[in-house]
Amino acid sequence: MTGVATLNEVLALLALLLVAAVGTVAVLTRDPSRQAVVLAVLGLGLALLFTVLQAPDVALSQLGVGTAVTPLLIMLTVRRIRSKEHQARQGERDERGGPDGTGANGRGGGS
Amino acid sequence: MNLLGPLPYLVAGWLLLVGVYGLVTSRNLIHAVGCLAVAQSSTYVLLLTVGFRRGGTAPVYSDTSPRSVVVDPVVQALALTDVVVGATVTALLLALVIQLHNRHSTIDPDRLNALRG
Amino acid sequence: MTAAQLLPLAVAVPLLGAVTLALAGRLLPRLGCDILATAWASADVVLLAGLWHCSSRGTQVNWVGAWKPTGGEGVGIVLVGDRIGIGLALLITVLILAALLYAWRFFEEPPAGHRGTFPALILLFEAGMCGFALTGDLFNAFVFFELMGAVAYALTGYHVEDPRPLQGALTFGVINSLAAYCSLMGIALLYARTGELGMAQIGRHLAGHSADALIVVAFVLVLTGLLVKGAMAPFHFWLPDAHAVAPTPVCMLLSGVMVELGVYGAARVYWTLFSGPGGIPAHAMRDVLTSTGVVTALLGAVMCWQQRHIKRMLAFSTISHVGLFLVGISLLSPQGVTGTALYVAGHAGVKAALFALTGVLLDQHGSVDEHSLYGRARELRRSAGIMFVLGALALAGLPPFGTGLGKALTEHAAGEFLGWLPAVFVLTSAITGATVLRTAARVFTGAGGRPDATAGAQTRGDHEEPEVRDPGRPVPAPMLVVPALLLAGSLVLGLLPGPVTALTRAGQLFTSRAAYLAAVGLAPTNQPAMPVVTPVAPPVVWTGEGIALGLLSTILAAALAATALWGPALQGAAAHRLRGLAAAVTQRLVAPLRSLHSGRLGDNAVWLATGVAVLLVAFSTLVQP
Amino acid sequence: MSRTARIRLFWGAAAVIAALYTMACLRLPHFGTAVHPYGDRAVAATLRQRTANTISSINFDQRAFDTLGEESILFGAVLGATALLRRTSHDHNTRPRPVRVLPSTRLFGALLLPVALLTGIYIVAHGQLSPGGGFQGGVVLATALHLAYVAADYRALQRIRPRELLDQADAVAAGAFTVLGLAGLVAGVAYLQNVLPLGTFNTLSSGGLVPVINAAVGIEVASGVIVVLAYFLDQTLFATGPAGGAFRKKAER
Repeated sequence: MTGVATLNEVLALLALLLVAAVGTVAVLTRDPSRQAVVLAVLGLGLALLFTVLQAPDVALSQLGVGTAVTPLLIMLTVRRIRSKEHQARQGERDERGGPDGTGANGRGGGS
Repeated sequence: MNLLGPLPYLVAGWLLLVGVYGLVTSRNLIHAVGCLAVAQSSTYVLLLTVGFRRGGTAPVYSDTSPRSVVVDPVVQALALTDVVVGATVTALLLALVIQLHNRHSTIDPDRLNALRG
Repeated sequence: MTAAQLLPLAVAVPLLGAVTLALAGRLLPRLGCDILATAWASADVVLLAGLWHCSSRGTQVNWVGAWKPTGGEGVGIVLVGDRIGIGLALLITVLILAALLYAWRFFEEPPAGHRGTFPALILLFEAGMCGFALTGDLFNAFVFFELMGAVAYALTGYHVEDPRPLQGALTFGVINSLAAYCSLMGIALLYARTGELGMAQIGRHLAGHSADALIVVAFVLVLTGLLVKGAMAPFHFWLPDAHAVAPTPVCMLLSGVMVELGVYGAARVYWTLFSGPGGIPAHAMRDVLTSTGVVTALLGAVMCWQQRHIKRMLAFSTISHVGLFLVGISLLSPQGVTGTALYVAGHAGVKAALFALTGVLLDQHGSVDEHSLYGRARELRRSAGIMFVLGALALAGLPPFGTGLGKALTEHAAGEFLGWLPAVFVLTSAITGATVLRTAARVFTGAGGRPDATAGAQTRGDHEEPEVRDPGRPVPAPMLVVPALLLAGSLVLGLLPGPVTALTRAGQLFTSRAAYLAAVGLAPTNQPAMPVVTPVAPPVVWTGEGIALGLLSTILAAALAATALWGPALQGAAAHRLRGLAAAVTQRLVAPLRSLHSGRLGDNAVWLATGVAVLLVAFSTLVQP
Repeated sequence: MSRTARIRLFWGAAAVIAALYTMACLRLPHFGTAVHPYGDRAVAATLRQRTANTISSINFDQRAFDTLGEESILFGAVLGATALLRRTSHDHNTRPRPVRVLPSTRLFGALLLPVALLTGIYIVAHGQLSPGGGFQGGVVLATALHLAYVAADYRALQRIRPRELLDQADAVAAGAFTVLGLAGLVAGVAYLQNVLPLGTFNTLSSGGLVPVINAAVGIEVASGVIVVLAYFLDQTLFATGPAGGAFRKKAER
């Protein structure tokens, strides 16, 4: 083996560092809807890394799953839960919320 | 020697530990499922870096000579399977999160305390 | 067509059944779906029984897709049906059939179009477990492991109408998936070292290297996934939470076989991959797994005793028994494997029967809380009550139940390794048996004083909703017939000499690495191609020692249960002092232990990391390169 | 366990794991090693099977049993997710309001939709030749369909997405894989054995059973992903059941 690094290896190094950094950011992003965006970027980074590592098949599926489907599912879940919580706050006028509900601070009276 | 040394493998380990850290400190179950996805990406990275061959091309022979040197195709097939597994598990877990919120109106794992002792 | 050719059908037939049910569920009425599912599960039992019969002639090997290796090097996946593997698959199919029969008219009418979903998921679960039991390829094992995992998460949270706490299902999913990814990391490390995925092939290639840090890390990572499923302390926190949530038929399967598959996987991986040169030395494996097994057994027993939520109680009893199974496997002897195999089979019948009977209580009284059910199930005394007591005694190891025989064989093997190990067996099985006996006495007869229904900040089992909303109806026949059959099955295992004879040979085969390598066509170099025929030791059935220890733990269980029931009412200074001592022990030792079981996802994750770290430290100090 | 104690315990465990994992990595073959025994054998076997894309040959022929398990996971997850997200009697449904869409967006979506669908089909069909295959193409097909949601509105998506049919297609495709495996047994050879003629290297019909299984996987993945997304979309857009707190209260009564 020669001591000269190939272009591929330099690219691999950059992609690896990118993936490690974006992965860390994804974990530290506590807001799930923002995390979904970071995860999409992580998916892109991984797809880039896999292309450099000569794995186009995996890169393609990572692109589909990591950048499209998984973030989309997370976004949909977040949206669903936000809308429920919104309703819960509205619903408290008629009925007192549960003891540990996020939106239930016991504002209403009894039912 | 090469430029990267064991760095590619260490990146995989880093992703796994970072994902676990996210799970340990998570205050939102959707976030926790996202952290699990980060932890899983470590397996793709390790599999593919382990199978890399210097100077190899992609293991697809439609427009290269059957004698050309390719990277290890087996790990790629495994990683592909792994990607599917990851996506389906994520979907299932998110469906559970939705149901959980229906029942408990919270998705903060530290506030769910019906099961203890 | 040979038996070996039919091995993949153990996976393919239930898969096809799942597809058929998912499709037929749109057309058929409820009854049609139930009949179809039961028929399909019965066909699986027949298939596996046939394979079990054929496996007496030797290990059945199938290269899927006919990718048979040439010169020991191949590209395909191998299925290896030795007696332990096929026997476990047979146990799985029997329990699946029991769970499906039990679930006849169990849930409230599912929405149209979804009638086939529950049995389809159960059959997929079966396919995953059978595939895991039979595969001889490490990555393929991961795939089937994930299949049974993913289906199990869905089944655990299946009953969405039900307001019971659901976080158990989610914790189960997240922690088990994380552990499976750890396993996959380990598989990737092993692939990097050996360039192989077949278990036997990896094992053979390890011989060329010394046992270094790489081997230790890879071994521990692979083991993590298996032992998280096998609920070894401190990986066990997910299990009681999942069991408290899951529908009753699913509990029967989780406790009956899925958890035990984790232990089986650990044993299989150790013997085929790591027991040779360049692997993990036997003393390291024995020391680490025996000690963790003992800790798991004791912890499970103590926590079991503390429970009043009956499903959680049974779940902790499973943890305790899994600890004993781990000890049995870690003896690394054929006798240990034989005993454990029998113990697992007997335990599966008894534990599934106990869960089924708990389901009857839930069905009739809408509660699984020992305290609030006090004396309320008197009318079920003659049916469910008697079976519950029998189950409790079998759990304690009463001869001639299969659990008793398995326990006797395993503890005898354990006693030859360390003299005090049988004491652990007797003590823990007595405690878990006593807990169930105490519950049976309180619930079915109202024995002892009325327990304080509000005591303790803990998981209670009242305010549950019955899984079927028709409280006025009589108990459906399958809900009583199935536990009766399961208990009878466990009894037969201990009475007939057939299973013991078969499993004695199976234990020898399982622990012989040379036999496994020869079966998949990898005869170890400088040895003949055929396995060295070890002299078949005459099967040991019941010995005086085994019967005595079984009776001892049963009597101990009865005594403990009686103390719990009537102890608080005893008069006198000595009784008073003893009660004070018990309260102090509970306060100082048990309360902190209980508070560790917080059910929080973050705590679960940190215990997973801690367990991995502990195993890494233990193995790397014991394995000297 | 308190939060601080938990995090401290994590750091301790992580330090141990990191140290030993690093030691393990130092013992691994270096990055880019030329020694890949299994990989070399798989490549040789692929060329013997006249399949151009080695990955497809491994996934659908040499290690097809893995893929059978994987597709079952997908099938199980679709079944499980639909069971978990099914409408319960507690949910009240409302109809989503039609959203006004900019004409340019509509045009963009209308143009892109057929292109994306064709790309998906192409990727599935050429799985044994070029990078891609049933899985990747299936995902592209599923996401392509959801461009209709971007371009028009949810009701348009519902019209072009026959969920019942897709649900069944998912099951049928999963079953097809299992049955294709049985073909080998019926023919008197091994389960999942590649019994079809292998064809000419680098053509659409090459690889024997590979393109057939590939197509089944493509159908299963596409319909499975669409069905799962449909249930999630339904949960977001339709099911506006009683607030969780109220539901919980009702249940505890």
